[in-house]
Amino acid sequence: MEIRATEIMAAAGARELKNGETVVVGIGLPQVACFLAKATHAPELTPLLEIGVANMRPKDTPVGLADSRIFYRATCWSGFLDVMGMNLHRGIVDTGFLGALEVDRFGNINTTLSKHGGKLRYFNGSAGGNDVASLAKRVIVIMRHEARKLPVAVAHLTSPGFPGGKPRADLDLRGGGPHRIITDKAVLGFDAGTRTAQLVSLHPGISFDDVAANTGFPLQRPDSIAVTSLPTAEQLRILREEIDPKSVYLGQAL
Amino acid sequence: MEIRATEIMAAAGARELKNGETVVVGIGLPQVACFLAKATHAPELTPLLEIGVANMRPKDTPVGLADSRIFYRATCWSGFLDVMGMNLHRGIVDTGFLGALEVDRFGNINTTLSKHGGKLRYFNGSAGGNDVASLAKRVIVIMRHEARKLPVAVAHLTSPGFPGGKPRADLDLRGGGPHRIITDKAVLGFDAGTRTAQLVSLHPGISFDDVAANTGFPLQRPDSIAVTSLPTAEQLRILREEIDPKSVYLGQAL
Amino acid sequence: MTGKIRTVTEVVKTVPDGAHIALGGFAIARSVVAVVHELIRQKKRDLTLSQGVAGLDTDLLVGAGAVARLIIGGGSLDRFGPVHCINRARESGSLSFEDWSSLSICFRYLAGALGLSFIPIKSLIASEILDRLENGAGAVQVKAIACPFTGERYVAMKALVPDICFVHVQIADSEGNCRILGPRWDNEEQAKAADRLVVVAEEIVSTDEIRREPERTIIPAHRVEAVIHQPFGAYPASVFGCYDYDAAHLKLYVEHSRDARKITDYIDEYIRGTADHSAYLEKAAPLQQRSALKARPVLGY
Amino acid sequence: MTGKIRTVTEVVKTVPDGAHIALGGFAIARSVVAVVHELIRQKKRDLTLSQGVAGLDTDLLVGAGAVARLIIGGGSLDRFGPVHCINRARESGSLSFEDWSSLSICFRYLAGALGLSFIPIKSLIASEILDRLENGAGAVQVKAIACPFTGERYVAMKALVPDICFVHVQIADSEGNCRILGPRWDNEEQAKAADRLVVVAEEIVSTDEIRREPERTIIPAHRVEAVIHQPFGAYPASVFGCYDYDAAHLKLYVEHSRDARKITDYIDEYIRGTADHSAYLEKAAPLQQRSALKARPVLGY
Repeated sequence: MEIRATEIMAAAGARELKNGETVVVGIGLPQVACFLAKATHAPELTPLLEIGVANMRPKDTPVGLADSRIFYRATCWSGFLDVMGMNLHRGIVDTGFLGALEVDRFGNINTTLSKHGGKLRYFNGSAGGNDVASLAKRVIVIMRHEARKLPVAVAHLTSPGFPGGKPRADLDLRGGGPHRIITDKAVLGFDAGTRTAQLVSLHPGISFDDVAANTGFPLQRPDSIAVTSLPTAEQLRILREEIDPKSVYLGQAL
Repeated sequence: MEIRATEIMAAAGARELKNGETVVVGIGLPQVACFLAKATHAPELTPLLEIGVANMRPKDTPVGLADSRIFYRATCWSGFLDVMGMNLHRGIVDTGFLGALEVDRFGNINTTLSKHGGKLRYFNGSAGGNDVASLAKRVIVIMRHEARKLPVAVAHLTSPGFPGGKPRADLDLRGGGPHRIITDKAVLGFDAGTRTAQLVSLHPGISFDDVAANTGFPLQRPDSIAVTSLPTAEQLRILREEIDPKSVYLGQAL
Repeated sequence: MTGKIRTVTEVVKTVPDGAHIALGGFAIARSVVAVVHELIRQKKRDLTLSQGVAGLDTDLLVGAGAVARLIIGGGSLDRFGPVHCINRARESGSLSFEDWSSLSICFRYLAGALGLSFIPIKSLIASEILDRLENGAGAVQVKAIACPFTGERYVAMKALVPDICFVHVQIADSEGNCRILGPRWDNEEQAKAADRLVVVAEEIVSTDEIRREPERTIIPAHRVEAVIHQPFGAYPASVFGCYDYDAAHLKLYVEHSRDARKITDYIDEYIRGTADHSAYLEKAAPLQQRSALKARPVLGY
Repeated sequence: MTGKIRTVTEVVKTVPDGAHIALGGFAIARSVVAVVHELIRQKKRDLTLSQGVAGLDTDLLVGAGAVARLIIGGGSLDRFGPVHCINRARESGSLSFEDWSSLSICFRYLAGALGLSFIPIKSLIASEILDRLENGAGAVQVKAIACPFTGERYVAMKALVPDICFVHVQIADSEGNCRILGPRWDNEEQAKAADRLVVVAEEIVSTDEIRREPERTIIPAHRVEAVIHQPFGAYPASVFGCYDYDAAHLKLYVEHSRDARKITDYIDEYIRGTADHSAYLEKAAPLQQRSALKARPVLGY
């Protein structure tokens, strides 16, 4: 079976996680990436769910954060106040994974509304997104690579990256802000000086022009272009046989 | 067996509690008074302990608040944050019972130090005392009647009654403040206008002069003097057979 | 002994139009469906609703036109779809809307539960959520402040004190001592913040049973005004340890909620068209179907 | 697998002189005696101690002269007596003392646990406790503020963030997932406020056992640096569900603590004179005596 973009994304996400870290995850690829890391180089990773869950063992492919299947056999069931108050707001969450409708060049995230074709449409809003983006030491966004999803400026700044390109400290934000945007075509990072999104690596077989053409903000062509490492055979086996045997998360169109 | 002062005090304390109320109690006579009320006219009374206990059924005469015997068979075990934060500070505790080294004419309580004979001696301090005195709708003090324990002004204002005789609202205090001082000789209350301690009733066989002589602040002789009701035969039976069969709390010298 | 046990009909009669109601559900879990249906049957109006993450319960109330003001951190029906009725109401501007985050709603409930009139937070800062609050319905709920000790800047938020909170729990006694199985999101804080608290319980146990494991009592009886005993009271949402969500009925709901007319058809058929929750259950999920949803004891779903 | 299991000796070696230590005991319940004894054996100095209601553990450390600063809400050994060593130290002015109340200490820990640098409270107002804080060691910890929304006046308190917290629990796994049986006073807030957290557990269970009842996990493993497995680790204090306090030894302690010289005799004999907690237990309460203190399963004491 050919390696799928979702599998490359999951492996890229896993690679960002160090052993012993505390990670706030959501349903889908973030959770898959986290459990891939936990099954390989980071066995002491602690995944947290905002609803009040630590170190769960999801079962039978849950449909969402409130699905009993996702918090199966956790080591702790508490609530928002513990996970988001006494962990995230306390400043001990290393990495937070987020999805997005839109992410702009400064890593600002929109999960609230779209204005495509002049028509205003509302979506889920923040939930824990603004809290994670504001407070986690490092934020990783996993999303589909599409020009309209990566605009120069988000239609609504739900969760702050580097608003106005300013340093987070100048804005009184505690967390470290956006670290990676992992898409089905590439991995993006942020320039320490300009705080704008930069290419980190292209997935195998994807050209820079393809990525640039599908990115709504200007993307600088690096002198030398790195290629995203493919998942190892062992990682693929774990992904396909252990973490997502029914291919629910890895099989979906993003 | 003759009726003991402690039994009159317990009955007087119970009389102050209405059915359905929430009451913060401590070890000893407050707890005895509360359970006497619960066993008679106030079955839906909810006793709380600051350590995180609701509606306990004490057993085998506990020695203190941290004794496993006092929180036996409670309906809820939580902590300070629930009982003192989400009940007392929330403003839903009707009555708080307190003991005292000293209580002055404005109902201010000292549980911190004594200066008798010029020698400074420290005691237990506030624990939950200042919180109860500040926040409960109504405070009842149970103590021995002695001139030096009822001074014009406390040696240390640990827990506020009506400091300086001022209305509580003027001091930004939320709770209603002191309501009764129940001693082995009498029941005292507080004048709505002057906020000073007044005689409410003398225990049977106790003279006003006796009480006045054993009160460190001036006590006004009422035109007509009420007598504290004695416990009923049924109340005595419950006190002696059910609540304190070993006479640990009722038998002690206060 | 019946204690505080009341029917949902009795309890909902005591909810005035215009009340601020806090709902205990999260997306499609422990949604207070039985209460929401009865609020709709009794034609309650102009409600203010607050919730951490809105789901089926809130979407239904908004779809029925019972809500004047929403105070939420977000909303979703998980993979079954977005909260169409809520989103449509926002697009048409037919209700006053306050957009927060999960933690800011939780902190506001916490302040209410602790009797603090305000609480600081480091979320919302430098976001359009805050801009919209400051320039809209939330203007009197947020204020920039500095720590009196460190000078660090915070957003001060006004405490959230609902008039009445409805929480769906797995286990309660007739006095209102409640156990919540699984994660509790912001249920404890919202329940203890509210001036009135009503719980809906799947199972009623004796107070002696409660006294066997007092650590598990999340909400003590003296905080509870009434206990509604309603098995499958959250259907088609899930209740961990009791039953799974009904994927088929949720799909049906989402199909209807996409469209203003069709949601009315749904409400007419399943809610206004049924006398009470039992009649609704018989119509939407007859016994055999409910049995199939029952949780397996070890899995809990 | 041993996971985070460490000996009390190893752990105490990592505590620097002058550290701010939060202790989890309350009067004579779940006192962290094993840790305090080792702190004394290793001659730690200039410690800052914080605790809601000080008891046996703190009184011992003060009696041993290891404490430079005390931050407590109160202190007691229940009916066995007052905390003589602490009171004597106050009378002689031999340590810096901050007198608070149970709730104000709990709120300060809560602020620390939530990552808030301050928290408001309506206790302490119009009391000499506040006067002394404002005019003494606590001056930089309290400040009068007004609610930005209602104008109501509060005492703002600085968050309390201990360098290291020691909590005695009944049950933990080797990773640090902890259950606390019985009332928890301010243990959860102080544990999650501290920069480092070490738990002393009476019994170690498997993580699979923890996963069977995750609602009972009060402290999750990722917050815990080390787990000390020490049965009778709180002796002569009580641990609900495990053993009762030893009234005879507590009377003996109080007799010695009344007098500065005699407390040194006690410490020399029972602490400095014993190599470790096992030797101390053998000396103070041989097996037969410990067996007699074991809790009956239903009563819990």
